[in-house]
Amino acid sequence: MTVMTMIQALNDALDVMLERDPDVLIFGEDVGYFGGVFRVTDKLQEKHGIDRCFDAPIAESGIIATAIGMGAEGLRPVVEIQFADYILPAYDQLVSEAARLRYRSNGEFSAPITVRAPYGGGIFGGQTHSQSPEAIFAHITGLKTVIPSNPYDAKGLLIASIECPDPVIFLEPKRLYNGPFDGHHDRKLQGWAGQSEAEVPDGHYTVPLGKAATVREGSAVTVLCYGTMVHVAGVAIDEAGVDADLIDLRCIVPLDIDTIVASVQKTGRCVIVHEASRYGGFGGELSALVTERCFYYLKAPTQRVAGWDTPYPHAFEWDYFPGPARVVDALKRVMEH
Amino acid sequence: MTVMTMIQALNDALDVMLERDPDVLIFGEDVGYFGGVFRVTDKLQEKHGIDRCFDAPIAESGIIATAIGMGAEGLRPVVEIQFADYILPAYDQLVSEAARLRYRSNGEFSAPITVRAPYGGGIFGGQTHSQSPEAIFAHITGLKTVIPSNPYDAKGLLIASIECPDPVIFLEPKRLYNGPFDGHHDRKLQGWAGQSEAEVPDGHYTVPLGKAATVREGSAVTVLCYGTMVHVAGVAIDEAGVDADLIDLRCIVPLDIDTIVASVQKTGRCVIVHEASRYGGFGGELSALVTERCFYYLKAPTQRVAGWDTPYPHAFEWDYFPGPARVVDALKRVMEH
Amino acid sequence: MTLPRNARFRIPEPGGRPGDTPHFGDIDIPAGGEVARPHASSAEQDIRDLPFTLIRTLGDDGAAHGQWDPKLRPDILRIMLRDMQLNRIFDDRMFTLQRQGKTSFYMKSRGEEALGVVPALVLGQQDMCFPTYRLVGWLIARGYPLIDLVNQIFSNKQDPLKGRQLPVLYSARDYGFYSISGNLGNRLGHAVGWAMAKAYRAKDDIAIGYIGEGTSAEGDFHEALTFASVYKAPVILCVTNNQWAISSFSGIAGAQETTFAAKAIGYGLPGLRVDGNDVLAVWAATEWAAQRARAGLGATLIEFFTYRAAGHSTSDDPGKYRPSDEADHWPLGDPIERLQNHLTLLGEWDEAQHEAMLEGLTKRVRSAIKEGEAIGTLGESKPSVKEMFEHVFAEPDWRVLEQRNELGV
Amino acid sequence: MTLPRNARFRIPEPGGRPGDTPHFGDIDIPAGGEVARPHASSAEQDIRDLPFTLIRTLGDDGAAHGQWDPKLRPDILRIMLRDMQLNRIFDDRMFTLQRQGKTSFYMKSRGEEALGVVPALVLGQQDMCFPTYRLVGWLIARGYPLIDLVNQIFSNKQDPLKGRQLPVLYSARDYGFYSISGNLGNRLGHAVGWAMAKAYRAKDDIAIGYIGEGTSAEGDFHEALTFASVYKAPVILCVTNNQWAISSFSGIAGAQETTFAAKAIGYGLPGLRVDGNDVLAVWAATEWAAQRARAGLGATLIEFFTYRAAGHSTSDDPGKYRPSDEADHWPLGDPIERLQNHLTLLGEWDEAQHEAMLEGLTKRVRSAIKEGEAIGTLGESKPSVKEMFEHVFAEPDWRVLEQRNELGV
Ligand SMILES: Cc1ncc(C[n+]2csc(CCOP(=O)(O)OP(=O)(O)O)c2C)c(N)n1
Ligand SMILES: Cc1ncc(C[n+]2csc(CCOP(=O)(O)OP(=O)(O)O)c2C)c(N)n1
Ligand SMILES: [Mg+2]
Ligand SMILES: [Mg+2]
Repeated sequence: MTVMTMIQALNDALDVMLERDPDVLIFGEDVGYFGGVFRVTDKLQEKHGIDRCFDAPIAESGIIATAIGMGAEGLRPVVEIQFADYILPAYDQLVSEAARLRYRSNGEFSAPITVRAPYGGGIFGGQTHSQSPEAIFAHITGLKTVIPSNPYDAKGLLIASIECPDPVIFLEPKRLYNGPFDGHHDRKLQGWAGQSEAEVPDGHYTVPLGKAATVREGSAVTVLCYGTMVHVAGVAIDEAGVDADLIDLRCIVPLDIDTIVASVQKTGRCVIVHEASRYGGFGGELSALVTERCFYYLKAPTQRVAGWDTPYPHAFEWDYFPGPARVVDALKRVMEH
Repeated sequence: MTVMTMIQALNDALDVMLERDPDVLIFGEDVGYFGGVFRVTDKLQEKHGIDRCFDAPIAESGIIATAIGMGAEGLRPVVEIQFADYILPAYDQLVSEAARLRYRSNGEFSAPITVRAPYGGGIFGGQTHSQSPEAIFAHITGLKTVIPSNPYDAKGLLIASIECPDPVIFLEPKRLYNGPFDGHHDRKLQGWAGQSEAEVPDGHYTVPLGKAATVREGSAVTVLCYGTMVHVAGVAIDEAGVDADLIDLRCIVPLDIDTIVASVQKTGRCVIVHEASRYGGFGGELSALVTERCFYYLKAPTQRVAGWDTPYPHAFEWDYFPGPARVVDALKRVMEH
Repeated sequence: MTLPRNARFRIPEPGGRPGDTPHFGDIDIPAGGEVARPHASSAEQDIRDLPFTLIRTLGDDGAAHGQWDPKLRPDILRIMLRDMQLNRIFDDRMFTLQRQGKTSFYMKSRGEEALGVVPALVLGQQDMCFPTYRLVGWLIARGYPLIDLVNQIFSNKQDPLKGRQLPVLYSARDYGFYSISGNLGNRLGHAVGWAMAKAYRAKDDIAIGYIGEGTSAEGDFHEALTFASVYKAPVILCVTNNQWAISSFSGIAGAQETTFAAKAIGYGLPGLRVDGNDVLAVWAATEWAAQRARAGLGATLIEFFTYRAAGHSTSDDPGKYRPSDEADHWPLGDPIERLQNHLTLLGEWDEAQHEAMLEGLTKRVRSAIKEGEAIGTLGESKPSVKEMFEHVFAEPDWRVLEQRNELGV
Repeated sequence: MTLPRNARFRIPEPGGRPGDTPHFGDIDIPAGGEVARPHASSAEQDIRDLPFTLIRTLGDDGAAHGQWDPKLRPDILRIMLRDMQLNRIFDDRMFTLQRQGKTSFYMKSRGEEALGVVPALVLGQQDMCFPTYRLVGWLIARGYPLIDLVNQIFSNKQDPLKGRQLPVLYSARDYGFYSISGNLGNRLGHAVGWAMAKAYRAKDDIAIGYIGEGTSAEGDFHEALTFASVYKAPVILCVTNNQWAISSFSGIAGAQETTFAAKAIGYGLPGLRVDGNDVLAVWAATEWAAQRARAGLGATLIEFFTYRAAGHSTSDDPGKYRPSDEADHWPLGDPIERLQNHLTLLGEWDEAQHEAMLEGLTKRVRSAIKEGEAIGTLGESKPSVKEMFEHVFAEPDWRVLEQRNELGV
């Protein structure tokens, strides 16, 4: 058991898997000698050899295509896309190839690849270093999408993703890399040290894909969220003074529908929070599922708190970011019913 | 006024705009001399000259990039992507460039481009000639998405799209090209002749972007749909014998929220139908909006009828396609409440 | 200085359109044997002229000439002849069956049969082919059962891909044939990744990937070449330049400006330009590139110069955009006829043998089709609908389970 | 035959890592003036050697040599010197201000100042530049107000892009400078489209687009070159090969296999490889390519061979991946020093003039920054929050209106 930041936990997961499975290899832009712009692959090349962890050309589609070919052969490539915003050039490879290879070949070939990408906002990264594209993956049959919110989960989910025989999009909320973040950007920041979720077991363990975590239990309202928003929602629940079930989905696909339904049927109210723009975001799917499965339990209309329907703007980081104040508003709104 | 198929109506819209505006030009794979694999650009090169309508390399990203550069300069390029399935290689150009150019340059540059693509299933096209990717565009701030369901709308909406100063994704339900299709694939097919929506005015007219059409009025349930599903829903309403408002959204963005809300507040029930896979599809957004805005009017949980959460399978076309039987079931389900 | 618009903005146009006399521009065709064969370990900078010529062995006299002649035994030549002919007969039958509504779609390889058949014989059982949809010749040469092709084309109960794929988009791992999809070009990078995986495992196996000349305009082509070059992947990357991409002639992909083989130079890779209708040249070039790859010298780009003698697919009518007799004017002839002539010249083949072979192959095709028809043509029989829900993931999730349930299968 | 893994699967490595003696491989550097200048109307096949050499004019003696010497008047040389120096002083100040928290991010052009400044002077006011983030020199040379740069970098109330963009991702249509975004490489195709639009309108204007050598691996690079070649677009496409892409040396983009200029050959385009730290060579090459483009002869690919003398950005520490003194060993020197030497040799410049210039420029930068600081550094002032909702579309839709309302702005 070691206290780790999320970066260290992810690095440790990769280290464990490189050690354990000779079929695992890592590549991506700047991940080799340098260890990645966020240092997630730090020292892995030095420790495991240049052919286990190496730099790739700046060609996201080529990175994914190469990984698919390797995966079809039987390797377990783990690739990094430097920012989730830059996964888009590879979208066709992910959708038309990785996601569909098993199905169309009747299981003859498959793409057991893991695609890691730093994700989300809150770091003054402007338009193209802040986006949250999970919705464009959730809709794609054949892809799994994972979003951890703390070091313990990050390591366990990453190992589970690498071991998963299906292609996994692994989105790492970069704002959480070095510490939890509750959206109060003007307050003193804390690191991961001292947080219980930062206590990371040594060696191999997994957090299963498709199991949500109930971060806290309550009876008046269910809050569904993932990534950075787990921390924002946590503080907002306190500030609103509501008795909430706080559910960290951890995986968008596969989704832990049972946990969601059980909670909303218990509380009768639901607030959904994500950083991505609201319209067409994954919150719509969650809201629809809740309506379809819990309609007669609902005391209030399900509310979504999300990024505005504008591109992510540099100077307006905190006006755009769905911070605690907006979550509190939504909680109060549903509680009025 | 001429009776036209949807192909002819689209061809006519392009012809009108080439005639009217020297800044309009058309390119795409096989659209030039040949007139497009679905013949939508038939004779346009011959009539307007090779520099107004020409073939492009098989490079969807390059097609969109070139169009954006032309659009930024001031032209009004209309490009064809041969199948909506093949728009994915251009997704990054559409999202990161076309959709964001106006915003990030504070209006100095913009991308007034129209991207046409045959779309949807029902033609035994298998996995990669049948998909309905509207959800991945709906989520993108800065893109408009239009889906006509008949020749009259097709022409008017295409002209409106070309004249629109924003980038428009124009998805053409290919199953409707030569006639309406209600999903009864085993019955005799009819052409567009004899259909009132196939009476197309000569010359220039527009159907405004963002206005839904109420195809038929009723009081017991609202059906929200677009494209081919407008026809499927029409026959299903008859077969279910329900008194339904049938709303053809026509545009996914901008969405005619007022028409939707007014209808659901009137009927108290809502069924949403689309061809795309259900999970993370645009139906989720519609369901969420209906819940948020009409909760206290709802007598039953909003239902979605959609493609299954599998890739589009060749031999199982009619098992996959959300045909009348499944829509009837959903209508009956909501009416039970 | 005011140039007219057309001096600035050039839209390439082909040599002929319907009604015109076919014309292939100024194709420079060296005689068989004219181009020297550099050693397979040559440095790329020493062979930068190769992309601008055309490697040929079979001369107008029907004999094999020059250094690229692989000097094959006649029995190998006869195998190639047989497999190419089988490919053609099968294609012709299937095309007809599509017209009869027995399948939804078909695509022929006419004129390009050598490109599937020959490399299938040159390369090893452990090598993997990343094909296009015109490469059924590979499967035929590797002995893939015709009945399995037929069943997939009919999407019937015995379809090996369980009804999930279009006809012609085969997958046959055991035959070294990677899964095709409708999305053009995407799989060239998979070939590179596969080859890197083999190299990573320190195995001798290599990969061969194909892409159409039209599709070479896709960005994925460039990325595949870049990865192949940077990591010295043991892979052969082939552009099948059959002059047409549906209705667009090769000039729309840049052929008026240079050759497709010349693209190799931008990656420091050897580029070969090969008469794709000359089986011996195809054999020799494939072997040369395979030697390099297995020797750790990395990738080779080969342009196979050929002609799509049929329509693009059953959905296409080439008479709408090119002279109807264009195929007859193709200056490099037909790969089957040329091989037949060559064998005849060698005294290893005669008309009677050919007739007998045709009859035998026609019978084989007929009987496979008959067998397939008995199982069912499109719509007559199909795999269990529950197959629609299989293999989305390794293990189905609740959505698939619920929906399968909802559909009652 | 069993090759070891490393003989099959090669990961390129740079000449030196931290602690090593800097080493740039075997760069072949012709003397200034050694490379002949073909006529600007030359056919591509006659100049296929150019991508493999290096066009230079300024010799070790500081003098200009050979046919590529554009023979510029001294006052033009002094303008280039001034603008490059202003670029450098501005960069240095901004870098420091980022460290002080006055902005979120900054990127320098050190060592590459010629690539923005010189083409801005060669090309016309109606030509459009599609820049990378290291091209602020263009704006400086075109007289874009420093205060506007500062305001954007501070994202303050007067930010011309209203707080929507990162620092350094400028847009300035009136100065012939296209909007940059964080997504690498995407805009090369826009340059081609823009150029085609000008050709379509039968105008003389052309476009110039830039891409980093690392980014040249993106598929969009290939697609832009393909479109430029096929349609003979009047565009200049430039690869700024500054040896590094963040921590990845140019070999990861293929530089060990060939030159970036050689990629031109695959499209039948002329490819020039130019000493990017030699302002006269940069001038001459740009002019040559512009002449071709305006004459209807289509596109040129230019590789500017240079060196990124600073870190990638304020987020980067190059000491982590390359020898800390690598810049000092760069064999092609510094563009500013080389021009200064040249002017001095011509008797058109001296130390005192240089000192006075530095002082004047420093003052200009200081005063612009002061003015910007008065308006506000990052977070001190910002545009109205309602700007967040503007320009999503030409006309806002209900979502934006409602949300603006919800936020109360
Ligand atoms: C990404 C993508 N874009 C477009 C298409 C539509 N399409 C199918 S085949 C074809 C032409 C391909 O031509 P070429 O690459 O020359 O191959 P050939 O058919 O000649 O063998 C096109 C445009 C597609 N299948 N995939
Ligand atoms: C599509 C995309 N992929 C990755 C990145 C992250 N990134 C930013 S700069 C950079 C390196 C670019 O190197 P190069 O093209 O050589 O340009 P230079 O910085 O040297 O001028 C990378 C990988 C990005 N911004 N966009
Ligand atoms: Mg072709
Ligand atoms: Mg660089």
